[in-house]
Amino acid sequence: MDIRVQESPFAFGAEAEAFAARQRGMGAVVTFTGIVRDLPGGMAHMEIEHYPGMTEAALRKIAEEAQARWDLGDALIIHRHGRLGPDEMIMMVATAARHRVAAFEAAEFLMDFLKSRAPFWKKEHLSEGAQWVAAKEEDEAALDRWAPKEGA
Amino acid sequence: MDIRVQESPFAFGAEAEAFAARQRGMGAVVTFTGIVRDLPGGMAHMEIEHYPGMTEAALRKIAEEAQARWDLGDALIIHRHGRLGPDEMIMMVATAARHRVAAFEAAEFLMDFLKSRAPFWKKEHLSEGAQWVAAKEEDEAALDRWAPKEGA
Amino acid sequence: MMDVLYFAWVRERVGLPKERVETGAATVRELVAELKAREPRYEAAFADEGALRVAVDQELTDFDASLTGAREVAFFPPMTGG
Amino acid sequence: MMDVLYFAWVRERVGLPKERVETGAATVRELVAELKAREPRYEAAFADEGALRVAVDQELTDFDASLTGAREVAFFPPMTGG
Repeated sequence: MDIRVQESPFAFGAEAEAFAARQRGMGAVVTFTGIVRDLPGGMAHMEIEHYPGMTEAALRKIAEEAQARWDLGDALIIHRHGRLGPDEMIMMVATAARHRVAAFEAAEFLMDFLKSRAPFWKKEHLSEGAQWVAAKEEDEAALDRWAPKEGA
Repeated sequence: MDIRVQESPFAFGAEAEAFAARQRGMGAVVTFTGIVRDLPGGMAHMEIEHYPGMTEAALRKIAEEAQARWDLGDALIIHRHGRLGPDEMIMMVATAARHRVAAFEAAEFLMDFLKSRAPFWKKEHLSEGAQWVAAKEEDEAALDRWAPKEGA
Repeated sequence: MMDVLYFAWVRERVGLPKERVETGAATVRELVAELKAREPRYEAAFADEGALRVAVDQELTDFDASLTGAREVAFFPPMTGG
Repeated sequence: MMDVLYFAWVRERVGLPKERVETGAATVRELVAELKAREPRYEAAFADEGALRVAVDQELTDFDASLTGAREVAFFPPMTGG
């Protein structure tokens, strides 16, 4: 398991390649990358605040839960904080599993929990001013998909 | 849209990086990579046969449908044929969308259709002999998820 | 006259990847019946229709499909890409 | 004595990221009541409890949570990572 919270950019391609290359016996690797979207009205930059200490612990807990739930080969989370420009990469996750469904589900699980349960806050600096990004109801609702079910 | 069917290896990391870098205004990139799994009993190598001409057309059609359905920024499919060793990469897909759910769904859609509707056949050469990989019922069933629904 | 292609274990059972076939078959099923009547290796390849898939002019279709105007018919097992 | 941390717009409204607070509050909700009684900026930050999340010793919890033995309490809006 590889969890990194950092201000500096990361090399998505090299990270993805290295992650895939160090797997053994895994048939499927999924990556997700979150990118600063240039918004209508013009995004000057995005600022990401986080809670040092808690952030790493929260990400580790989320990754451990995914690993237990899908018997993953491995999981990687890299998340940046600080100031990011349009089209810069904010974060990535990668998952490896024997089969594709597990790799996809685990990556979606990581993203859903990371969105609403890891202590990051985004502030968009637009041409007409700055605003904190509001949490979306659909992001909170997405967690329901992973709630324990009967017999599960 | 970038569709490639080739015998030679591809550089997963470089392809993923280049795909993400050429997006504009997209907030989410998902990649999937399929890898030759070393099987119990020992996989000597895997042989992938395909139907030249039809393969490219089928992949293009699948990618076009995904692009229309999720309003993707872009989609990439690379699929190898010929002889591959254990832990070699068989194929990759990449999708880019404004939001994460669309990028994930489109990548899963590409994989589900590619598995059962693109003319590739895998033969596993194990230590005790060779066998054609049988199609799985669950792979055929996975397509139901994408069937048109009322009101959709 | 049309090209008939075989892939994967269908190709192995028939013993060749492609052949040119003189046929007046109106549907895929009629073509299969003609082929099966030829030689045991075709019998072996086409024994279980449910285990086969067919493409006419590189489009997936079924055994009821018409062959009118068709230039290329391909037989193969269910696909296993990805 | 405990450290109280504020993030995102809660930090901006309170006007500082962290402070050391002398308190006998038994629960998070009691601590919030004490802070709100101090100054209008705390009133502004804590006006809508439903818009806030809280962590005690870096674990997400709720406003009923006990503060017995707690060393660090953090207040922030719903998270928006990813």
